[in-house]
Amino acid sequence: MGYDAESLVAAIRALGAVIAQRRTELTQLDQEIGDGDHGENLARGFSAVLTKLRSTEPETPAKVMALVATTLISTVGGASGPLFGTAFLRGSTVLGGAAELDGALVAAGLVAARDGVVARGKAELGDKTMVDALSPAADAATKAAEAGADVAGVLAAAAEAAAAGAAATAPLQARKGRASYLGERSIGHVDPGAQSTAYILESLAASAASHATGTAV
Amino acid sequence: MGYDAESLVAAIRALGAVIAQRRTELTQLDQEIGDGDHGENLARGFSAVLTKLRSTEPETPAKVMALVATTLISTVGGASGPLFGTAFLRGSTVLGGAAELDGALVAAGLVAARDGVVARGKAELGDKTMVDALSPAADAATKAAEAGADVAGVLAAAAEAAAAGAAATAPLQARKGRASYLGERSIGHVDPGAQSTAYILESLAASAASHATGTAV
Amino acid sequence: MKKIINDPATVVDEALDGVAAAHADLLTLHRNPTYVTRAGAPIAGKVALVSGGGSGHEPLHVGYVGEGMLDAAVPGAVFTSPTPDQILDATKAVDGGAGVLHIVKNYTGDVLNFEMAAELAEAEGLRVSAVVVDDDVAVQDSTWTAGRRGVGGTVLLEKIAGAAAARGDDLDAVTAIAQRVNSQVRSMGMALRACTVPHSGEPSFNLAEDEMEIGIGIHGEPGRETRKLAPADEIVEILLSTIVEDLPFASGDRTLLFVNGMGGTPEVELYLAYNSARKYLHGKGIEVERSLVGNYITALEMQGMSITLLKLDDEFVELWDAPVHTVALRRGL
Amino acid sequence: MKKIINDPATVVDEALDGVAAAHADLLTLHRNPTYVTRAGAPIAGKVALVSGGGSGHEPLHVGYVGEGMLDAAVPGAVFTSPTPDQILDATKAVDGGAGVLHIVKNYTGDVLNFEMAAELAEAEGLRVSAVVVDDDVAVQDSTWTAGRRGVGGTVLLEKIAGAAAARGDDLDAVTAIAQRVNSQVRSMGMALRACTVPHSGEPSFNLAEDEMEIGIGIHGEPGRETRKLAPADEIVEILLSTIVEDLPFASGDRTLLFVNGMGGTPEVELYLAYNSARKYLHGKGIEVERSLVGNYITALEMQGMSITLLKLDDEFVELWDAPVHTVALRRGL
Ligand SMILES: Nc1ncnc2c1ncn2[C@@H]1O[C@H](COP(=O)(O)OP(=O)(O)O)[C@@H](O)[C@H]1O
Ligand SMILES: Nc1ncnc2c1ncn2[C@@H]1O[C@H](COP(=O)(O)OP(=O)(O)O)[C@@H](O)[C@H]1O
Ligand SMILES: [Mg+2]
Ligand SMILES: [Mg+2]
Ligand SMILES: [Mg+2]
Ligand SMILES: [Mg+2]
Repeated sequence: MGYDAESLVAAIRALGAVIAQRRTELTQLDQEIGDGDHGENLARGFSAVLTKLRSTEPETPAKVMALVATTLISTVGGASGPLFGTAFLRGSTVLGGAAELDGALVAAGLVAARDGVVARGKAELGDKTMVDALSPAADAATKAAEAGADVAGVLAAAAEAAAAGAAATAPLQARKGRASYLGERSIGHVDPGAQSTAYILESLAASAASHATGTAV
Repeated sequence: MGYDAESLVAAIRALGAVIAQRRTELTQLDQEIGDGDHGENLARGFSAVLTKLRSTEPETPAKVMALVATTLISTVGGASGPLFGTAFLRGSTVLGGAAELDGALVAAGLVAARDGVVARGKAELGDKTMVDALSPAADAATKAAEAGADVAGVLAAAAEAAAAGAAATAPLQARKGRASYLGERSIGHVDPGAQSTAYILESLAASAASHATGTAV
Repeated sequence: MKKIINDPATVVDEALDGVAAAHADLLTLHRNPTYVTRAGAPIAGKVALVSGGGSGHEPLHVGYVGEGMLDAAVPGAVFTSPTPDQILDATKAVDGGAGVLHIVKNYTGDVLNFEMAAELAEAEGLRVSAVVVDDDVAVQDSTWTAGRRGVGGTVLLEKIAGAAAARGDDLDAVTAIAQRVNSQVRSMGMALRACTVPHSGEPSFNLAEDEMEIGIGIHGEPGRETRKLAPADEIVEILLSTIVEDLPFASGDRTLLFVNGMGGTPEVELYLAYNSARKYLHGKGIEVERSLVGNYITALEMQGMSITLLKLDDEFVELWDAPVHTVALRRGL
Repeated sequence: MKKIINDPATVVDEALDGVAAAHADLLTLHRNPTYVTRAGAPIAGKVALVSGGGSGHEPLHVGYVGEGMLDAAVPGAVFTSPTPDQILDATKAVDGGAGVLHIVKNYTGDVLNFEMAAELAEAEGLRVSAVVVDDDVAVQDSTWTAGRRGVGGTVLLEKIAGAAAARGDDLDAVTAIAQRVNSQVRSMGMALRACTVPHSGEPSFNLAEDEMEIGIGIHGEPGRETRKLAPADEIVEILLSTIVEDLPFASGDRTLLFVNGMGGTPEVELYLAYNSARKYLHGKGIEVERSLVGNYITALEMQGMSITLLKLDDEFVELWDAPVHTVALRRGL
């Protein structure tokens, strides 16, 4: 069974549950070096996504991604709304009319997502933002796809790299986003957007893995 | 040596020191059932009295009392300013042109002070106000004077009665002043104005006693 | 104690210097004794309005000095009524020959000091009348007690009586309108957190994280009752039901709804409470025709609010809508 | 958490209902998506001003919607910027054919969401320009970082640019004036106590009883530095010396001095700080020609203040003094 729109919708539903679960944790991270709303913002956005998915059945993976993108853009606000929105939107564009995903498409989607976030937010690697999780994830995904990995394999590689990238933001001094106002006081805390990026990829990877093994998500 | 204007000025100076010392305690009493400024109010007033006494030498006890009265009225504010001011003013009137005080004059002064406070504030015995200290003090002073007591004796009797009266305000429910807003919650606290009245008479009594024995105040 | 001050003893004086400097076009600050008069005072032939009381309730009263409202305000120390000599001098400074109305909040200290000042002013030949505001339904009223406190209703009364004086009413008429406002207005307040008076340095009462104080005054006094913290709708109902039953307000009544912050309450909570109050009144058929929402009579940084309801008639509406130009209320000028 | 609310999720919506009900003569509240427009919008031929940002800064921005200031305000969730669809719809609703100026505080979220909205609006054929306010000297500026935050200067900019639009300036001219205000204004803030965001329920940072936070923003972010609490004069000097050196302001400069409360600071402290600030500036030969003191851009119930200094010229003074009629600022109307 291929990884089609229905599979992706199931994965997004599971992701929505993960975000709801991580809400408090992400908000606490944001309270340390931001304004304490990151978990709240994403939870609001993904709860709207779940609501929309109850009444719509997008036909292609690209349309699933576009639905997530526009919903996040119109409900999240803050810095992460336009950035995650852009990420899903660019990913959607890359997928085109494909009925099913494969490893190469997923990797290309992640690269486009990363490029979109960088273009919009102008953060570079090491600025202590979601880019520090998303960029290594896109690179690892590309490598895995080139080595012939399938959807689950590519997402697993991306998730692992994102988790490492997020963890590695702790010692950095922020140069973008609210945390940058703290100067040196931003050092020693994990960036909330990098952490949420890692959780998103972890959830998507887990869904793909159980899809591959036929386990219910 | 009789109890003349100079003796009274010395007593008022000592009283000023006592009030400064009791400031925090009186304010705390007022915080429990009032607005937490009684000690502050009296300290401000008596510090102004002490300042005035540095540049003026009133010739008669009545003029000493009048100086205290007008200074308190123009610097204390709150409920206690006009009330203590009225008390000293009425006391002053009773003393007339006398060069020296005696027991009977002191008692008459205290009665006039009590009547003035009651006329101005319209509180009755048991309303949990300074009247509950001042009224028994005036009665005890009258009794002592009738029994032939001197200034020190009359003031000692007044101070003792005032202290007992102040202590007896604790179980009462306030019907006048700010404490009345608390209704039943005013029960269990000593009234700050009754307590300060007791301290004032205690200080005046102590000064008179040391004056009588020739001890420096 | 967490305050932006230099010295507890000079807080009021320094703040008044600031007010005078920031609003030199509207106000003049007088010293020895301290009081504040409006630009152009005295206004010949106009009844003058003088109010005052302890400081710490800002913008009350200094913020209401100006065209269409007060002619003078007399600030005391924090939460302590001013002294008769201040009130007397303010009264003399603004008397324009048509007499002076003293607007006094019903606290023993305010009443006694204004009374003494009025006696002294009358002895000097001035005409002085007084209205004592006592709109706080949290306090049980009785002829045997100090009676109810003057709270939020004071702001509305100063505006309406000020407009009556501005349109040329004589002293008896202005006094009568002020008394009519007082008879038609009721208030009640609550707190989430007490304030700290600068010279004391300690919160004036203590509440647990899940408690609120119902029936507070504006001087940091504890209220009538400590309750478990409740949702806004429930808080509003506790306050408004007492207010509505007291006057009483009835279905069909026209009202001015005034939701007042105690100084440390964010606007978002005040407007939320206002919204809740409107709904409550709507449910009772009581019409909200005019509104005031914000920090207008405060208790330093106390967190909490009071609700005031004034029964309106055409004259009150006209006077409420009349032009006013003060630091804290401005309209049409 | 001590708040007068019903449910953290509905705080902003309920408060907006209250604002709309209390000020129906001035404002219209739109839903799905949420934004607020001034009465009479769109005004044909007038450049329209749209601002917005997270809620919790009241009266900013909704309180500045009205004649002579903003045409629309777009409120987000508490401390969270609004979304592009809200901004887009507000922009379309108030465009009177002369173009729309977006006034954006420099926070990544605000900038990105306004950018997206502007792209969408331009795609629909509207003319949109933007000014990004970044007046907070507490933040080190650099092309490599997110740059400085927009804080108190925003209020002054909205008033002055609003007056320019009201007198008929075209989009380029209004934009240029807005940019000129931004280039001449500097701010810095401090806190005694943090605020609590309703959905979090916990104070956004913790300070000991003898500590203050210097260089805070308006979203409950911790500041640059925690210091021992100091007297008002010292606090004012810390803030003003940084501000004065930054522009720099020099002897002989004409200024507007704006002392702003963060929401939980009593007025008496704000005016005391204002007085202290005036003295400091006087000592440097800097003239205070206009003033604003009060809660104008807040962070919920945070205790603290910010100081903003704007260098004035004749045009700024004229535009500052021009009539305005909004909930929070009113003059000459
Ligand atoms: N310029 C940027 N580029 C990429 N990511 C950014 C940028 N600015 C902020 N972020 C990300 O956004 C996260 C914060 O998101 P969120 O808290 O939802 O928004 P806000 O900061 O507006 O409150 C940060 O942790 C960071 O990862
Ligand atoms: N009507 C009254 N008659 C007599 N004494 C009164 C009356 N009202 C108040 N008091 C006294 O005044 C005291 C409070 O004084 P103070 O705290 O200085 O003034 P305020 O209550 O205005 O803050 C009370 O403790 C009480 O003894
Ligand atoms: Mg955030
Ligand atoms: Mg007291
Ligand atoms: Mg007092
Ligand atoms: Mg945010």
